[in-house]
Amino acid sequence: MTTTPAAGLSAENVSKRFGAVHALQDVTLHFPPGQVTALMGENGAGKSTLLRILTGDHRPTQGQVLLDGTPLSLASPIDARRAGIRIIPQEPEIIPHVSVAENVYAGSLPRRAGRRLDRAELRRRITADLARLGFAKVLDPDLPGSRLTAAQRQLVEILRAFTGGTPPRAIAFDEPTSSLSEHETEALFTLIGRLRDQGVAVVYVSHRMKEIFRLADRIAVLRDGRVAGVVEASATTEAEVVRLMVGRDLAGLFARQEVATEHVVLDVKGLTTDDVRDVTLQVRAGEVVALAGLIGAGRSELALALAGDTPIRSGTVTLDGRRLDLRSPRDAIAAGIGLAPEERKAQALFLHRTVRDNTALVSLRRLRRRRFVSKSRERALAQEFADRLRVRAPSVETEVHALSGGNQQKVVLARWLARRPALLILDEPTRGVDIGAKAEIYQIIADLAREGVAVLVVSSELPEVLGLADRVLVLQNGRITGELGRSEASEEAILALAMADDLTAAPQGGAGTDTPTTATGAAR
Amino acid sequence: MSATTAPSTRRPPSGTGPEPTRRGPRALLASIGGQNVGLLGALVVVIALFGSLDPNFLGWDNIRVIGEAATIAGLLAVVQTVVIICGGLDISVGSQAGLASVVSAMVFTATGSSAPLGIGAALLAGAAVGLLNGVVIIHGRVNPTIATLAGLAAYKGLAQLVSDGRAQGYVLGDPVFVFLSRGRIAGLPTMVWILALVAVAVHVLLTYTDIGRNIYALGGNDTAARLAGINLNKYLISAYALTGTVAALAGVLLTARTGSGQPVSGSEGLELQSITAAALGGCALKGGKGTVGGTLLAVALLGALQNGLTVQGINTFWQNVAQGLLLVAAVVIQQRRNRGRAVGLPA
Amino acid sequence: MSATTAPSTRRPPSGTGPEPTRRGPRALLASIGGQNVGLLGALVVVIALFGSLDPNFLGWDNIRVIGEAATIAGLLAVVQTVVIICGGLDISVGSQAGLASVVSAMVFTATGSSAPLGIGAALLAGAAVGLLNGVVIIHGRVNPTIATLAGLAAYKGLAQLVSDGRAQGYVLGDPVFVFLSRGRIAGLPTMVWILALVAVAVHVLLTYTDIGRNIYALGGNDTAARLAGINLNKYLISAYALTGTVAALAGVLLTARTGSGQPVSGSEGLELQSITAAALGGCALKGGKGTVGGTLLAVALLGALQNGLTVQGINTFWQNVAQGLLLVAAVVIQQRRNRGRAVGLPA
Amino acid sequence: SSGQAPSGSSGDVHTVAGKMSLTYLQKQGDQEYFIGEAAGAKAKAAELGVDLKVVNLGNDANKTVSEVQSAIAQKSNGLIVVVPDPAVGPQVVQAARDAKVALLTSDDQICTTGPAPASCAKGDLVPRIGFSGAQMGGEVGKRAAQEYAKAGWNAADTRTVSAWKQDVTVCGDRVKAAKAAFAASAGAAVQNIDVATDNTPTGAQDKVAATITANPGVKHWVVWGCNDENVQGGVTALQNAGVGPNDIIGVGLGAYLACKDWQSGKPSGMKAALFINGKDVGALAVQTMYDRLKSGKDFPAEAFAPTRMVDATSWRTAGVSCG
Ligand SMILES: Nc1ncnc2c1ncn2[C@@H]1O[C@H](COP(=O)(O)OP(=O)(O)OP(=O)(O)O)[C@@H](O)[C@H]1O
Ligand SMILES: Nc1ncnc2c1ncn2[C@@H]1O[C@H](COP(=O)(O)OP(=O)(O)OP(=O)(O)O)[C@@H](O)[C@H]1O
Ligand SMILES: [Mg+2]
Ligand SMILES: [Mg+2]
Repeated sequence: MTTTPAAGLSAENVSKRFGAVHALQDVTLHFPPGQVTALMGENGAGKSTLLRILTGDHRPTQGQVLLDGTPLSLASPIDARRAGIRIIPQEPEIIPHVSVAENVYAGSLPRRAGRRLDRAELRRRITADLARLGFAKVLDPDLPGSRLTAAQRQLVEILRAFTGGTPPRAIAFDEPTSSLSEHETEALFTLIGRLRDQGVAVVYVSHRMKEIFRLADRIAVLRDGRVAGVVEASATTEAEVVRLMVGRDLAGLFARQEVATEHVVLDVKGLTTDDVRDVTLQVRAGEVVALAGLIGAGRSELALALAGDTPIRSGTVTLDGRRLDLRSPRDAIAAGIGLAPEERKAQALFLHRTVRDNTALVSLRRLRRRRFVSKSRERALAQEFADRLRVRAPSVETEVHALSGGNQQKVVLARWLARRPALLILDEPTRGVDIGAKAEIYQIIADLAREGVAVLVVSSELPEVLGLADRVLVLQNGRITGELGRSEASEEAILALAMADDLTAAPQGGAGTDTPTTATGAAR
Repeated sequence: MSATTAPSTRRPPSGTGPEPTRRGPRALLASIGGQNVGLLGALVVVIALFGSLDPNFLGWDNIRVIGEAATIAGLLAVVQTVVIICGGLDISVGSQAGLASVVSAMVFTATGSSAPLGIGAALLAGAAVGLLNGVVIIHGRVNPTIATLAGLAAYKGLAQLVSDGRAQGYVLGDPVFVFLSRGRIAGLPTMVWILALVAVAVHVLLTYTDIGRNIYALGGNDTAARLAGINLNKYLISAYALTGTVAALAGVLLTARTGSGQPVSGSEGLELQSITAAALGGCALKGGKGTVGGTLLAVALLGALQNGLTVQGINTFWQNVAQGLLLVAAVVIQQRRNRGRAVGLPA
Repeated sequence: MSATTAPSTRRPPSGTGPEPTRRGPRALLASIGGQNVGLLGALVVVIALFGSLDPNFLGWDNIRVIGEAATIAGLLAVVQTVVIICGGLDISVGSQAGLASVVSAMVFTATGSSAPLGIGAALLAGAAVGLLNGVVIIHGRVNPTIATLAGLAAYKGLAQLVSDGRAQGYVLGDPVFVFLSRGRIAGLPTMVWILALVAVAVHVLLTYTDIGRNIYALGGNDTAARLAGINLNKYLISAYALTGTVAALAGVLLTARTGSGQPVSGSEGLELQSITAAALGGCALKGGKGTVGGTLLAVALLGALQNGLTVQGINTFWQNVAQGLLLVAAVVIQQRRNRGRAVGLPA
Repeated sequence: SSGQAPSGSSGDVHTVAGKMSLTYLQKQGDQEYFIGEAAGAKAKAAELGVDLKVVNLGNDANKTVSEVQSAIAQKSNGLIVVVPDPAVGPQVVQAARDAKVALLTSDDQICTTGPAPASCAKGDLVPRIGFSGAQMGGEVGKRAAQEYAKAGWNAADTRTVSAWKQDVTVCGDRVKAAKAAFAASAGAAVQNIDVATDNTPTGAQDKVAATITANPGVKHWVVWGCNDENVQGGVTALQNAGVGPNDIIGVGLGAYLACKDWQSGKPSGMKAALFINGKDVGALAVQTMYDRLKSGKDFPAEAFAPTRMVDATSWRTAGVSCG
């Protein structure tokens, strides 16, 4: 296969070790130009590591990277960039105190003679690019990076990939849609299609099967750091890909029975914060309620408000019949509310602490005697959840920064699943989690519900919403625009409610700088 | 709430968005004070207070004195700002200045009183030492704090070794040095002009060039910058080299002011002063944030305060207490204005 | 295909086997040195070098001397470690120690030579000052660097004010103070025991209690800690109060060593020494990382180095250079071992 | 104006008719001796009805220039300075001369024309009140030699320790003088050990302790240094190392810490100390400046306040105040 120098990007006999961990072993893969090659595999299979090697961010322990048949000396990302290779990393990297515009063009800011920054040109470019890519409505170019939501951060990364001067030769997307909703995902696919037509070699990593089959020409599967197989997308099925990934068939689709009781655990009335207006909702014991909506609809804000971290301007929150005065997350946790937040790195993880530490943090009260924490009980707890969620790490004593993205996400979930609060709020719980583990997570959520826990799930992945929820509340613009029971809920129905405003009401604040109509175009 | 820009998107009304460019008269205010209202307020209070207690305080003569006294620390604070924005720190600036001071005087003497050679040698030495800092930090992978702490000791030792620990030479027979130390241009001391020039240059670099924006980027998030193809190493090493060079300039001015090359006296403690000014001026020690304007405001505030306290004949002990209190007060006011988070770490 | 383990279970082959902490000799090594191999190596080199140059260096007497000399800075380094893990910094520790030194001697004298009252008053004063630091930082939302820089000046001024800038009292007529300064238990100086006790207590706190977990958590990621329900404010304020108390203990030892309450002399510069030791010992100045063991190792290294250079009669100038070089060398070795990132910011 | 005009006289200075304002600029203003000096100066100023400001210069030569300029901008009529480093002298002289302000120095000398007072023509020295470093060091060395002779020690198993902060020029001068005086009057060649300290008691203690390690065979020790802190730290280190008070001759400089040992009534290695009364110097300096500005009386080239060598028996009567 590798004898003829092929056009496109290839990895040849690449191995990568991190201490004792073999992240990649003898991987040989070819990414031809003008094609989208999907890279799949379980969490920790080595996908991100391979992409990092292709883009010069990691140095392989062995092997080499070739572009159009010539070996590249990828001493640094700068060399890779010069060679025309780009990456959208799994974790969006945002520069905090700098505007969205500068974030997007960092490293290639427009300039006039003498390295003078051309602010007018910068403004023109960002406005044009936002309009062209259809993100004008969801991204304010003047916002500083520190104030972006997870989805907005991901959009910035995507913009970076599509806005360089010359089109790249090869481009790698590492789970670009993990916190995007349908609408933006659709826009992204159009863009990727355009790249493919321009002859760019596209590498696409995702755990969303539907996307893969929509987008990919070929599917390469990694398992335990080795190539498990490369197949043509048109000639394979989901089941086969899953088999390649996990080495076995997965049990049938997850199906949940309703176990909701009459007991109302969470009762929210007229809750208003800076971004959420007049929200009234109830979650009963044993019930799983999903919050759906587009980017910026206010779901995460609502979740944070219930967790005590966003000031509540008016309205009441009642838990198990007790009215709560939520002034900090401590109050919420003490009352029995747990939130697994949306952004694992920024809001949840202690990267330089172990899996054990990270898992046990909110359960320490249970694990300590006097104030001394029993390490063995702590370890047992962490081990239990690491096993159940299939966390792939050398041991629970591994520091979290050495875990793959999906495995980090599992650690965040483990922390809150282990605590078993009365009300469990999960914001995008399966971001970046592989199919096998997803099923396991759904199962745990179902188990918790059966034990009487009330669960509130925020998710942008509609299949997840549909599969998991007893009831779906749709938010738009900070308000609840509709409620769908299990039987009424469908992707179309949810989307219709999520974009109700765009279809009916006239847009507010016409003085806005940039509101081209592309955004509504997706409402087919 | 305020009618700045009609928020077509759903930005929260409590939006404190201080950051990117605004236009009109507010832009001017923003560029001078903006988030530095606390500092500006403190400066006004200090000036009003000491001015009313002693009219000489506001006299042209005294303002000149304040300016001259603040120049050396001010120069270092300006470059410290750059290094801090980069996410680094340079604790060795004082020692670098001391080394440069000695070198300038010794080369001056050795070359038969050639001021250009003395000054040139000092600047070269400063650049070299700064470069060394950068190389140790980047290629030795030593944390900037430790590396420059080591530099603090090592360069001081070096300055003492070459000078045998004593003041060197005497430069005030030379018109160049006399001009540096006592000259005036348009009524302002030469020293103050030098500070102004360096500050403006660095400000322009940071604000109006892509180099400057890259510096903010790499200080704010080094991974993002690396992936964006910014050559971090080059920038960081250059930042330290720049710092070394400007520290050397400060050393030359030290020589000019004191009349001879001082290995330690006059440069010890400058690191703390420069970091104080930068931090007070709004630099985040984590990097990615800070402005030359803010730093200069802090330099002015500290300078005016120190001078005022001395003018009032307040003894050192009270001066220390007063300085501590004012430092805290200025920041508290600032924080109240910017409405920092109520719960949790204030940083 | 290597034949590791046939993955019959769903657990991946490199999966999370229950493999807990290592046992046996490796565990010991890991707990002492572990990632501090660079330091350990440097310590061995220093000891071997100076020991071979002068066998007395390794004598029991000299080891005692090193221990005593390192105690005061060591105490401060231990608490500095806690503050740095919290993501803070305390630049005022030296001034706090000076203040406590003066208070201990003055209260001792005023109460007709009551050592318990003198010491108690000093510790109380230290706790109060530490608390004040914490409150200013948390409730005033002042950046820790600035707040404690302000404290550096203010508490020094306070110490000078209450003492009128002079050494106060004479305590070495009192057996308690004599015991603190010259006493021995089991052959080791009292001072060294005190350091050991404090270090062990803090180590236990950090490693074995939930308080310690929470401290590492809030320093590592304050947002995440807040969302995990940790009361950041309480922890941070407590950390500063602890620091104040231990700094006061250091001040009491200072009084015992010098025989009188010293407002400034002997405590100035301790902040830099303690930060140096903590940083060299592996504390990340961003917070969330560091160990008491690493810090103590660094204290020992710096103490041995300083003593060795003096034993060899090397003058200050060379001492400075040597210290700088060693500091860098230790960290470079460490980084090479830990294989830091090659490109970009090394932090 | 390049300021090369010789003469330390302040010929241009006019007398002051109204309220007189003076500035006393001191190096190391938070050190005990200088605090006393400031107190003496203030008391005298109050007595004379003069407005006096005291400024602490630390060890900062640069700050010296700033503060001199500031004082001039504040319309001070006369400046009394103790410079942290004599090299800054010409700058100070120049500034005062340009502003036609009277200039007097105390404690340390400065030269009008160059950085080194030692190589300065007599006429170019600025008038001074105080003690000379060399003179103080000389007295310390002489007393140490007397004590040494009295103790009857053998030169072979005796060492002298000179402890000082090596980058402080005036410290170097004192220690050099002490060595010379000791050598001249001890009648035996005793080997000397230089110990670099930071001029604090704990710093000196740690460094001298290490020095003892390096010299295990030595039985008798003679200690002097830049100030009382150094000597007291050194003596404490020796006593902690088990050297008996009778095997130590510590000769302090300042007496403010030595007196604490003597006050306790226990035998001490601190055998004597040169009592230099800062109060007297401060008061004399202000008086001299006052006379110059009020009545045009010329400065004397040099005026000395009395110093006294004190010991455990004589310190109280000499007026040493022990806090
Ligand atoms: N910096 C590192 N240090 C140590 N081990 C690492 C490091 N980065 C990755 N690994 C390990 O390498 C293996 C592959 O990780 P990688 O991030 O490539 O997985 P992935 O396929 O991208 O998974 P995911 O779907 O969860 O993102 C994992 O076992 C991970 O723990
Ligand atoms: N830290 C912040 N600073 C400024 N604005 C914010 C911040 N966080 C959220 N917002 C704004 O609040 C609104 C609600 O955001 P929220 O994150 O709750 O939406 P969401 O429905 O969870 O969508 P997403 O998919 O983006 O997470 C958005 O308009 C967003 O721009
Ligand atoms: Mg990945
Ligand atoms: Mg969200």
